[in-house]
Amino acid sequence: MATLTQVATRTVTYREAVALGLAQEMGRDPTVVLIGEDVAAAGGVFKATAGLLERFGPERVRDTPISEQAILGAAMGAAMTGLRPVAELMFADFLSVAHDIVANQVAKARYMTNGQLSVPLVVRFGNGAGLRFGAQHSQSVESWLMAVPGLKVVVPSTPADVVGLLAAAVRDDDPVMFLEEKALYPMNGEVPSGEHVDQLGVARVRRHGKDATIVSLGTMVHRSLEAAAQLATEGVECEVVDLRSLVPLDVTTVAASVTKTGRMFTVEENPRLCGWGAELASIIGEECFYDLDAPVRRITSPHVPVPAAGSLEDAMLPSAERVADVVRRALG
Amino acid sequence: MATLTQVATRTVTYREAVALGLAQEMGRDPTVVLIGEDVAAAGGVFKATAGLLERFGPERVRDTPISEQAILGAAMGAAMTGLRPVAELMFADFLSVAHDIVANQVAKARYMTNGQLSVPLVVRFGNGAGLRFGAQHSQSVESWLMAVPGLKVVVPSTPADVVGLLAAAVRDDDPVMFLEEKALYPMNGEVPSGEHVDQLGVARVRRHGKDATIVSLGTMVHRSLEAAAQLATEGVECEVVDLRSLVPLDVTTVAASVTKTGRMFTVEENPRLCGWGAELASIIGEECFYDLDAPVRRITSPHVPVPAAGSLEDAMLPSAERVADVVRRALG
Amino acid sequence: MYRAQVRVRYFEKKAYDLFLQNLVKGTSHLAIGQEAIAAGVAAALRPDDYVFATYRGHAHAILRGAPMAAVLAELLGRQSGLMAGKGGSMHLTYAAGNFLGSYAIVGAHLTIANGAAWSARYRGTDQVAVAFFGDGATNIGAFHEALNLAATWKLPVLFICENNLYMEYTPIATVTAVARPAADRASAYGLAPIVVDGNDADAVYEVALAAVARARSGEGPSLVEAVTYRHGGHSRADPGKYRPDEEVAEWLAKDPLPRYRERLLASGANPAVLDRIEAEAHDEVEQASLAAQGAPLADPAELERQVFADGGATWRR
Amino acid sequence: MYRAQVRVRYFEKKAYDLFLQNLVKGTSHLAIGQEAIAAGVAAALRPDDYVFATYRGHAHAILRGAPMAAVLAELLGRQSGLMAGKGGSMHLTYAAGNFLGSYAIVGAHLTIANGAAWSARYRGTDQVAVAFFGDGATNIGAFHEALNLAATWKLPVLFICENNLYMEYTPIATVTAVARPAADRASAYGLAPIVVDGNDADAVYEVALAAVARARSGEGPSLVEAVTYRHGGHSRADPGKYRPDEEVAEWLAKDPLPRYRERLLASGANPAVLDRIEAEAHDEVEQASLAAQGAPLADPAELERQVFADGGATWRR
Ligand SMILES: Cc1ncc(C[n+]2csc(CCOP(=O)(O)OP(=O)(O)O)c2C)c(N)n1
Ligand SMILES: Cc1ncc(C[n+]2csc(CCOP(=O)(O)OP(=O)(O)O)c2C)c(N)n1
Ligand SMILES: [Mg+2]
Ligand SMILES: [Mg+2]
Repeated sequence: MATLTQVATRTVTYREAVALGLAQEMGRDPTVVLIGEDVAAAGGVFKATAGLLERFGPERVRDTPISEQAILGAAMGAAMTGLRPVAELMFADFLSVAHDIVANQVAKARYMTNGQLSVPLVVRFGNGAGLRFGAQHSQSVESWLMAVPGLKVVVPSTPADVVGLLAAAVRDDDPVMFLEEKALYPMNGEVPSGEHVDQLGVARVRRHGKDATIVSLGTMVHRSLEAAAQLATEGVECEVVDLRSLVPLDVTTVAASVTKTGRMFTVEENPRLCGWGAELASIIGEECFYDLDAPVRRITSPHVPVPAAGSLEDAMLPSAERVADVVRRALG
Repeated sequence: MATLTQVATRTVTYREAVALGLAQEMGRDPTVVLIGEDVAAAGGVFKATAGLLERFGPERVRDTPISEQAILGAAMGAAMTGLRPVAELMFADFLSVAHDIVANQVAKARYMTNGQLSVPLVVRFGNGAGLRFGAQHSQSVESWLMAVPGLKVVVPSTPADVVGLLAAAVRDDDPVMFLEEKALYPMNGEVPSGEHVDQLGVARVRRHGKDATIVSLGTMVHRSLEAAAQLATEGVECEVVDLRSLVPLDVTTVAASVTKTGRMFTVEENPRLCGWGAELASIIGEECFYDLDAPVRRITSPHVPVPAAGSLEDAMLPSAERVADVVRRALG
Repeated sequence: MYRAQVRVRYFEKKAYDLFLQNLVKGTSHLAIGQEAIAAGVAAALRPDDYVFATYRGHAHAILRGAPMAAVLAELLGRQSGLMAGKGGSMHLTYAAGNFLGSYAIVGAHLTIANGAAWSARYRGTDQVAVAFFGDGATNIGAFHEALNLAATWKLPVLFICENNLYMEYTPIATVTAVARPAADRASAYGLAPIVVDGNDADAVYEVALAAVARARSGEGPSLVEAVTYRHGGHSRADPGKYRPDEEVAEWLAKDPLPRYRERLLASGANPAVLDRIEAEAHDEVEQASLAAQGAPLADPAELERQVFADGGATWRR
Repeated sequence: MYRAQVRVRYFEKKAYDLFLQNLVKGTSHLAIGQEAIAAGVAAALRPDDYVFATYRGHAHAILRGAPMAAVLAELLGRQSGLMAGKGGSMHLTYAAGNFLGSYAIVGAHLTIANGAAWSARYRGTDQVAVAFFGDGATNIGAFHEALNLAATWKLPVLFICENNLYMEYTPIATVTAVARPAADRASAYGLAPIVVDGNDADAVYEVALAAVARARSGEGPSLVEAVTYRHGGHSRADPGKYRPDEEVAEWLAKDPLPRYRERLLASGANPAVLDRIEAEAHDEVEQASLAAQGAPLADPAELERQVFADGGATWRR
């Protein structure tokens, strides 16, 4: 809600916003601790935790061996016994070596014990492609995580959301998978100056429009906005929804938009099969069946591993041009 | 195609069909080898490999330590160098401890090397719920696997399909994830007497009908057939499609059926979000938009870990009654 | 400690009976023959210490105070079960007794126990964490990662390997590069090799006491290999036929319970007292069994509760 | 072996130059300073042996015969790249030379090398498999599983730890429970501890030769820790500032190349011959660089090829 109060802001990068959000929460709550490979002395491979060791000391900011299961297991055990750990898994692809701890342990502990155990932890990942790192360092794993009951899954698209959603994730009593988009780390943006805490599970309409709804996430929000800007010059007004979190999933906001526009497109970075776009298309296809004037169209990466070469990676990822093109042809 | 040739059959359990299929292929091709925990001397935790050690000897049927990464890594390395290994992962839930080898290595090797490496292996899993084993031994992981580009994913619903699809999987030059439905191991069925080889990626219409299409997989095929039988007594004729494989996905067969019936239901055992049902609903929602008389409805387990108690597990899994009920109300 | 062993033994026998009556569904893994380890370690712990176990965890749950009736009810899938039927035999958890769970993926909980130990130290308490696991678990990656992290961070953890010589049906010796699956790995983490007779509760107690003292004083983890044998099969479905008869006979002769009883008698204990302990345990188990069998089945209305901290399972808005 | 080291050194320098010119995108991990290990081991192998490496794998690819032009083209994302641009620096693979890949998930390939070794033995050949990996990899679960399986099955594998004292930016000593991350773990798999000067190609060669002989004769795997140092940062993005100046200076003084050249000269080698080797390597690299830079970018039409064995990416019917 717009108010007369002027909120002071400062400009930071998405990368810096991570450290900012962590510092905000660590300063507030001594049970918040940070572990991961190279997160302390080196400030993180993505430099997203720079300065935290200096500020909070080696008991709260800890370098680990290359032992992802041990890292997440330690975070889980600590979360069960009074701490609120944040664990960095570096590249999201490394989820695979600790998948058991995430999917079988962290996600299920509360349910299996009928609420006896609580696992308030945050796992941070460097997610997604675009940096020419090849198939084992470029995956988007948000849909893998969404498929596991018991996890919350958050993907911020701006520095402000990094701070606000990270703070909300740390404060949340459920395990939150926090996916930082690697391609966005250098991005600049405004962040409120004071304490900033957002809410998990609320999508944001980034652009209003009446002709079509484009639902996107993370890096793809920016490409969707670019596409929408282009389409606007052609007289097509798209509404762009930034989901911001997959669990909880803000179906309400999406459905409201689709009810208005009658058209839905999803823009996903992950490979095609069983992504969040399929889930949302299926939900909207069912719940807004009579509002849809045309089939929901998913714009995704093809179902292939991520190639390393720039020319291939660019061809793989949904581009603003591809998004605009699909929308244009669907509406044309 | 029905011919005048009478194909002799014998009755075996789904469990026995696994050993039958493996024996058929091992007898034919000396490069087929089998490894896994307790698969040799003990004949497998599910007794699905009984007799193979005796018949093929300890070089071809090998017990391993509890080292799922080492098991699948060994299978991969062997597959790259001339063998056709079959690795048993026991409970499908254990995919999580070897997720890296499956998702990051096996699935991507051919692509990353531009075809220099070939990984013709089969991973067998005991998949699914119904046995009151609780959250870490009851998961359905087919959708997790479908989400990884580079894998083929097969789920047989009958003893004959176990033999035929397992043979096809062993002969396939791609890595095939072969999901045996734990709940079906005791099921009896007819299997052709001679060599039996089926084809990957072809769905089977298990029951014909004109009013609605029910698409299902594995254990859920039988519940869908039960529901269809019940509905038939009420005058509703459902077509039941058994997908049999998720990759390749036989969209053609499903679309043909939906074009005819105008209604589609999916019956999935896996938790709700991002399952194969969402993918298929989304594809059909797009490609058969104008054929659908009503929204595609997904009947799934709720998005919760699998509970242990029988009364809870029964409430979780889609039952024939629930399927019939959803179809009935949608058509009513 | 005799009482502890007897309670566990009688409990496990009852669980087996109920299984034979087809009342326990799913699977369960009994500790009959292995009670001395559970009893010996439990006696060395404080109530505020943390305990983590495997699917073979009934003994550890009970010795951390979980009510037998609730444990049996959990096995029977009742609403009054320790986790209201959601977890089952393999996931027993009793947070009120700091029994932080039974884990059915081999090896995982070793890494989680580290976290509890780390948290204890961070919070400035001198609590320790104990992780029980089998011989088979020493060959999985999580074991290695957990031991290295615990040793490097000098965490107050006891890693107790219940070496019963078998994985499920495969002898551990056939799939392991060293003779002592745990002890022969200790030096890889800068730890001392410790092997103890796992059928002797006193011996286990001594070793555990020393390891607890070491952990509390900040000197780091210990890796203990307690050698034992399960009298029955791996799980309810397994008759254990793969084990040579002589081997079974030899180990049955080393049964920790009669052995401990004889030792007590030899050191002057009153047999009537021991008989009373047995009778009390018997009664406790019987009453628990009656209570559990009388309890209603787990309520399907609970199915979608306790996925998230708000008590529900709602993933959408 | 001097030639091998020089070829690798010049190649890596060129890769670095191209990165500085912003022609190499993504990441790449250079082996400058570590060449002696690659050269020493390569010299002990037969062409039909299998080699597996990490993302720091340029050296191993080249020494298994991968054409430099194709490797550079791969780094530059060209269609003529070793994998037509699909893999990139971290996934170099040259199956024609039995170089079965570079793996960018720490530890994974140790388990895969086992499979190649197992397959060789099953097929009745006496091929061996070699897996190179870093010090940091010794703390991940896959290392443990791979070593145990190899030792138990007596597989013909050489596990060569390139211990350059650092993970990415963290000193291995600060996160490891033992001083020698690989050698001090050997006994956990019933293996002998082997440490070798990784900056001395001859010493590495001797050790590798013995390990290969052992493997070929069916006596099982070896775990070799070759101690070395990378002259530069972990990857292209890293200036390596976390390392003390004295430490860097000390290791620069132990640079394997001048050391090897001096040894050759001391043992009577003709300096002109060595100069020619250097000149040839220089030319080879320059020509490769020109060829790679002149090649067209990877063709987007290839994007959906080679996911499956039929050459395509079709997942539906
Ligand atoms: C990661 C994983 N792999 C395999 C299994 C299946 N499994 C359950 S118990 C067991 C044997 C464990 O042996 P051990 O560690 O010796 O414990 P014990 O049952 O003898 O107490 C196996 C293989 C599992 N639960 N988790
Ligand atoms: C499972 C996994 N965790 C983390 C990483 C990120 N990572 C890449 S290289 C590296 C350091 C590896 O150190 P080391 O094994 O010593 O090899 P080096 O790079 O020194 O040759 C790390 C942590 C990874 N690639 N895989
Ligand atoms: Mg055991
Ligand atoms: Mg290193």
